[in-house]
Amino acid sequence: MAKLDLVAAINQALAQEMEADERVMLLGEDIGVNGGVFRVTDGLQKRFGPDRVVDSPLSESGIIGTSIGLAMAGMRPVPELQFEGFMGPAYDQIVNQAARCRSRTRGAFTCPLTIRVPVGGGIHAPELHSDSPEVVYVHTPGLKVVMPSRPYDAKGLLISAIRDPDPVIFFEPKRVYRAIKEEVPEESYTLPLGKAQVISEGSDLTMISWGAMVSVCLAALDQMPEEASVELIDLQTLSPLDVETITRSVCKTGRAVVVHEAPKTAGLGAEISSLIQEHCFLSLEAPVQRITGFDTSMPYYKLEKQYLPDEDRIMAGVRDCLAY
Amino acid sequence: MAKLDLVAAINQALAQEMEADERVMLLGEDIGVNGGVFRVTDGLQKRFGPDRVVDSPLSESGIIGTSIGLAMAGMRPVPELQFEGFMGPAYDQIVNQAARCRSRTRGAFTCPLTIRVPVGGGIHAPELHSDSPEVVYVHTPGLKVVMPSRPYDAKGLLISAIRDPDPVIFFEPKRVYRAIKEEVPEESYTLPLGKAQVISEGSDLTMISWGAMVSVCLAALDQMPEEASVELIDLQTLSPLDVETITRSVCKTGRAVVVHEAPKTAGLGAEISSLIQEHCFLSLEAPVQRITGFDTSMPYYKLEKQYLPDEDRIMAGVRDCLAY
Amino acid sequence: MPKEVVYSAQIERLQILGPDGSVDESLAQGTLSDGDVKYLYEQMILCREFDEAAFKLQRSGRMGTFPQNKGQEAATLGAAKALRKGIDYIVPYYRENPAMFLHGLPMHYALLHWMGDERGNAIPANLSMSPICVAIGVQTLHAVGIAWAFKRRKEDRAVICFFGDGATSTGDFHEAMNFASILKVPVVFCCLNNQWAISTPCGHQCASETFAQKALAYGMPTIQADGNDLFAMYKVTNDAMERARAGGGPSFIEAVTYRLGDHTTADDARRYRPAAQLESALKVDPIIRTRKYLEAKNLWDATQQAAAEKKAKGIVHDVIGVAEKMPPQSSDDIFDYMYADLPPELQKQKQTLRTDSIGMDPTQVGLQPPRERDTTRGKPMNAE
Amino acid sequence: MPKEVVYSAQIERLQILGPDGSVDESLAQGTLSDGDVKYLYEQMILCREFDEAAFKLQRSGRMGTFPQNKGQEAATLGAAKALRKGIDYIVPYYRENPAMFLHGLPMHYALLHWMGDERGNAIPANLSMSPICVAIGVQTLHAVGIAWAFKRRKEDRAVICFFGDGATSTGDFHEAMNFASILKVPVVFCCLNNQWAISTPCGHQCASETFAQKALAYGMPTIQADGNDLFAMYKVTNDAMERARAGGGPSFIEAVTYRLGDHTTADDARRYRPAAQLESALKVDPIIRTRKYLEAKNLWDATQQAAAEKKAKGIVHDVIGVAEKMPPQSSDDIFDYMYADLPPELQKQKQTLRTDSIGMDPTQVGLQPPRERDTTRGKPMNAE
Ligand SMILES: Cc1ncc(C[n+]2csc(CCOP(=O)(O)OP(=O)(O)O)c2C)c(N)n1
Ligand SMILES: Cc1ncc(C[n+]2csc(CCOP(=O)(O)OP(=O)(O)O)c2C)c(N)n1
Ligand SMILES: [Mg+2]
Ligand SMILES: [Mg+2]
Repeated sequence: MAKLDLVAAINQALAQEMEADERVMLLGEDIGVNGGVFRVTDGLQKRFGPDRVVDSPLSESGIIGTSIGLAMAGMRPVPELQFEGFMGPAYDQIVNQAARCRSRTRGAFTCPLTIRVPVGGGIHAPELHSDSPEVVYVHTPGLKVVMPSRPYDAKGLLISAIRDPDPVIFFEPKRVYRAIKEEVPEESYTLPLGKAQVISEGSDLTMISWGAMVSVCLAALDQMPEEASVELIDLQTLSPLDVETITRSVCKTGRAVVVHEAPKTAGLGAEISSLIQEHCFLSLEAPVQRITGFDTSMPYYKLEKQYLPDEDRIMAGVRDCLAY
Repeated sequence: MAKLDLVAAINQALAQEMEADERVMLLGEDIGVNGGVFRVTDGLQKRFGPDRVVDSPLSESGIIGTSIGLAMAGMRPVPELQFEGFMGPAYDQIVNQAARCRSRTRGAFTCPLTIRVPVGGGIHAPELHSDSPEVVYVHTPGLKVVMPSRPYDAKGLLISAIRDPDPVIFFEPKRVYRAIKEEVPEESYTLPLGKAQVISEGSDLTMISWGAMVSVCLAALDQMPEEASVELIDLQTLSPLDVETITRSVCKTGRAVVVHEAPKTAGLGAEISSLIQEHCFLSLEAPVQRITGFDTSMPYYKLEKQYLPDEDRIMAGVRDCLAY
Repeated sequence: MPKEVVYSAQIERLQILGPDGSVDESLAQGTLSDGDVKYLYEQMILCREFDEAAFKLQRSGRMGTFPQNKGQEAATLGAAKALRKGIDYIVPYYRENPAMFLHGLPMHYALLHWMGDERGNAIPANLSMSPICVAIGVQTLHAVGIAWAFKRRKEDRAVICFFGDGATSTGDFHEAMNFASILKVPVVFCCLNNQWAISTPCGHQCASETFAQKALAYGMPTIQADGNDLFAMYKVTNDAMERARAGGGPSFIEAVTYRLGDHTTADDARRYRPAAQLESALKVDPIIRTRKYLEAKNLWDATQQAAAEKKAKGIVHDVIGVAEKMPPQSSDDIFDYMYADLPPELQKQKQTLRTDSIGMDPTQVGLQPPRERDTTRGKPMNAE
Repeated sequence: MPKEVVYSAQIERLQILGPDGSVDESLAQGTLSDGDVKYLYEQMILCREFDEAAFKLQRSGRMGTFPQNKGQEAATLGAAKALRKGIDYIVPYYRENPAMFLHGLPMHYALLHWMGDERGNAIPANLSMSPICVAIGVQTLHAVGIAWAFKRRKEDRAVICFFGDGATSTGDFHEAMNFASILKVPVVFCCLNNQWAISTPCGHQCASETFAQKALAYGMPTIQADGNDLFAMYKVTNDAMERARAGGGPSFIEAVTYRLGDHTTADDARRYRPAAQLESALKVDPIIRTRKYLEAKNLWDATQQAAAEKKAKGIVHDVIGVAEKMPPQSSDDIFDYMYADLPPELQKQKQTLRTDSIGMDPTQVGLQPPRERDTTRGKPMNAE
């Protein structure tokens, strides 16, 4: 089995789905000749032609709006938005159009599209290239939201997303793009949407995270004293949330911390904390801790390290939670 | 003192601020000659002229984007977006530009603008005219978010918002526009942003709500058995949240329900529930209940009554919470 | 060459049927047959009747806000006539019912939509149209996407997208025009310039002399037509559709017409519209013009008129009956169309019609005494 | 009149200084003086040196992504020269450093911005410009708003807004053009058509023959200029600014130029750009052209060139020193500019640099034993 990084795993998933299904097509800024600014679509235009891997004009609303039309008319568009900071211009088409298509037409029209978006901080990028807006889309009924933390998952989840009959936002953590390499089967496979993964078992505390923060959590766990037995959950799908996996774990451990990059207030950590409270109230030994970005704009990159949760902040939060 | 409805109270606030400060100007679709689709700006163009009360073209991003420019250049624009469902096209300018203006320029530029937006369901309006997207803006650092529940508060809060040196989203619950009349002082006054109001004291349970749902909560309270002593908090400002008022109350009562129209998942109720848990963990007798819209698109109006939290759903949630 | 002309353009306006009902025979050649005009005229009467009935439904509290097409019948129907039923595709906004009806949409669907019932958007699968769209401008992009799908699949189909003068101010309109022209997809942009966007006169919506010239920004063929002229509308649309089908890419049409009613039933145009303007517009009502034409050609008389009006009334009456007799949607419908497969949390919400978690989970509902805190669990790492 | 022309337009292209350095004297009349050209040429050398140094900074890991202006110096500086310092206002995108420098921005601000330091955006109050803008198109609306404020306050000032060819595809560009033309505000839209938007050639960005014609959609005066020609750029901008100041409203300029570098330092143009295209573009490098002009007029020689290059190197070296020697921002700065008054929650986050609530509230931090449940509180209403 080949060892692939996230970029290569996603590239492979895209290629295999295009191979398998004529209806699948890609569009976005600079994804064709240039293979995308992160090279995720490298080689695909050459292989599938400029009609199926389309360099679009600089119009995010246009990319998503035309994708909706394509999807309504039976295609399976996989648009890319170049950075999460440029989802803004497409927000209306995503939230007010794509997400509502099925329900407002009572199923007469559906909107099977998969919006790929590089997300998150940590790569010393310019402004609006390092945000974590996932909760906005989790709050939007009608969408599914996926964010893998590693290559193997990414491939299987992306293939599932493309085949899903409803609109999916597929966030790709930039910081992981080249950071993790692992064995990824050559053949096509799917992983179910809506399922979280317990990536390390434990009995004292449940740590919940997703995307690039999963690796940071793992690094923090490595530093944890032996006595502390932490269960780490990688959500993988942010909407719908896998409430069962989360709450089963926390009802067992009695303590939980959520780690994410986005600002704390009304971040996805709030939903998870609330769900845990609602479902595990009598088992909770301490308040659910949220270890998150601050309630500030994402700073320019000189200060992004201070902004992003790191091992120390995670350790401190876990320690206090365990000691509560 | 005159009895004013919400529309009249807001109209008065706008007129007084325009009178008091040359820099204040209004812009939006149909706000001038027509006085706005809800008549909130009625008579203002006649009084202050078409250069200060400006009928804009049909461009929400344009309305907010030019307002940002006006604000950067020292004006105090008060743009109106016709319905919350049409904030979508302006999302990028609001979230990625207005909200970051001060921080990305280290204070060299500020963005004092007040975006007025009719919000929420319950008035039998067409699609995209009945949503409750407030949490999206609460999650956005750099913005303030206000939603009054009644005329007196609306006037004082709007005047504060217009004078605030930072961007404020001022949500006006449509369902309240003509529903509540109360005495509103003729003279100009302000109410502080960031302060919640305890509108009825109680000892057994804290109910937290805002906007049009406050009246529904009050109606539910009227039906509550005498023995149940419920404290009702009207948030008024949604960002920044008045954590102290909320948590002081819940640490006293030990139980809390949050009521809002927006979908449950990652709604503002999640943040409030999490905050309560974090600050009142040892006093909590029951999980914080969220009584909210469903995790569905806002249905067309034939089913909106089923969607919106009503007295029965509130009563049931409160009863279960008290009995826990 | 220090100074040279790098671009020049001209835009034409077409009128075939004059306000007095007289027709330019040479231009009319090969457009609408007598039968076509009669048929479309009957449709106009039907749609006008529908509008009046809808107005009354709203006023009597039996329907929500409704936007009448009144005054735009020739523009809508003339354009729609140029489409092949079930093949070419209509992407409407909210005011173009007549086009949807002409292409097979059961009329009660439009009522359902404005009665706050999503079933009005459940376009039958055999029809070639998308549902009413309330958000201004967004559908122009969908139209481009649909046309793109046709092009990709090499289907012999073209799309027409309707929108108002106000819609041209939106960013989405611009992006749609740009995408369409780059991709050369088979779509026709039909701008119904009815002079007003709610209270905003078209002269305040933009500073350009015409709406037709907006297409020049995209190098797109464009024309202005008298929108109250069935013949002109048919002809310019037919030309544009044929160009689209032949691989010639998108076109733009500005149909200059007039909104005879209020913006919607929630609006009162007397607040902003000069009475004189409405009065002169009433004189060029497309229905009157078309009738003049038919009468001048001896294709129509008072008896036929009475019969057509009676027939229209009957149809509309029945349609209202159908809409009002629909069994009400159940609250299940709020949930059942959110996803192909309803996620577990939504299933719970659907079953309980509650969101408060105690109420949702029967094992929790205050029936069980609070459990004792479990103190046997693994000790925190920094406990003494 | 069944068929009539309702609109026609022509767009001119202006070139004053040819690629060989020869000038059309009659057109050059009243534009740039010899002194102006010399001064601007020195600025060009300085900016080119700045670009090269920035490139090296990035390559050696001392700076993040950087977009060079390289190749666009004549367009930027020619346009900027038409502004009155401290009066007229510059709204740049991210590639127009030379205009900002010309109007007083200390050069290290631009470095700070790309070094990931917001202080690069803290434009000194006496300058008349907004900071670098990374999101494409958004600033065109801000420019209109700023111009609107000038108009409302009857200030004798006009705004120039810079953006690329790619930006014309955004909805915001469209809305800005529309607002500006309706409001007749004093703003000049200066489109730097450098042929590429990252890897997208301008011919794929839109289907129109020119970018200049985009302005026709708004009834806005428009012209195309040779963007590598200082004189033409100065002239068209000056005309447009004067029109703006005189109350004549907005104008559009398409400056046809060429991006000689990669899109940014994160890009590798060899992946998509034909080598031959770059080669021929290098031949019309505006710096070479301007130097030819100066030399032909005996205003410039090799000695001056060497001196100017040396001076530029010195300045840029010092500027880098200033940027790199800035004391680092503290993490307080993440918080201190979010609001005029920091809300209580943010104060806590700032003080503790934590978001987990136990850690933030010293009274909670695992120091207190869990309180007993308080059972004395008011009984629930439906308890037995
Ligand atoms: C994005 C958006 N903004 C605002 C509105 C509110 N609105 C509904 S109709 C309308 C005017 C539309 O005018 P036009 O496009 O000319 O169409 P007409 O109604 O005249 O047929 C407005 C502003 C909307 N529906 N969508
Ligand atoms: C809204 C938005 N979408 C995408 C990007 C990513 N991006 C940065 S520069 C660029 C190309 C811009 O091209 P152009 O406007 O021609 O300016 P140039 O870089 O050529 O000067 C793109 C797509 C962005 N910054 N903003
Ligand atoms: Mg109109
Ligand atoms: Mg460019």
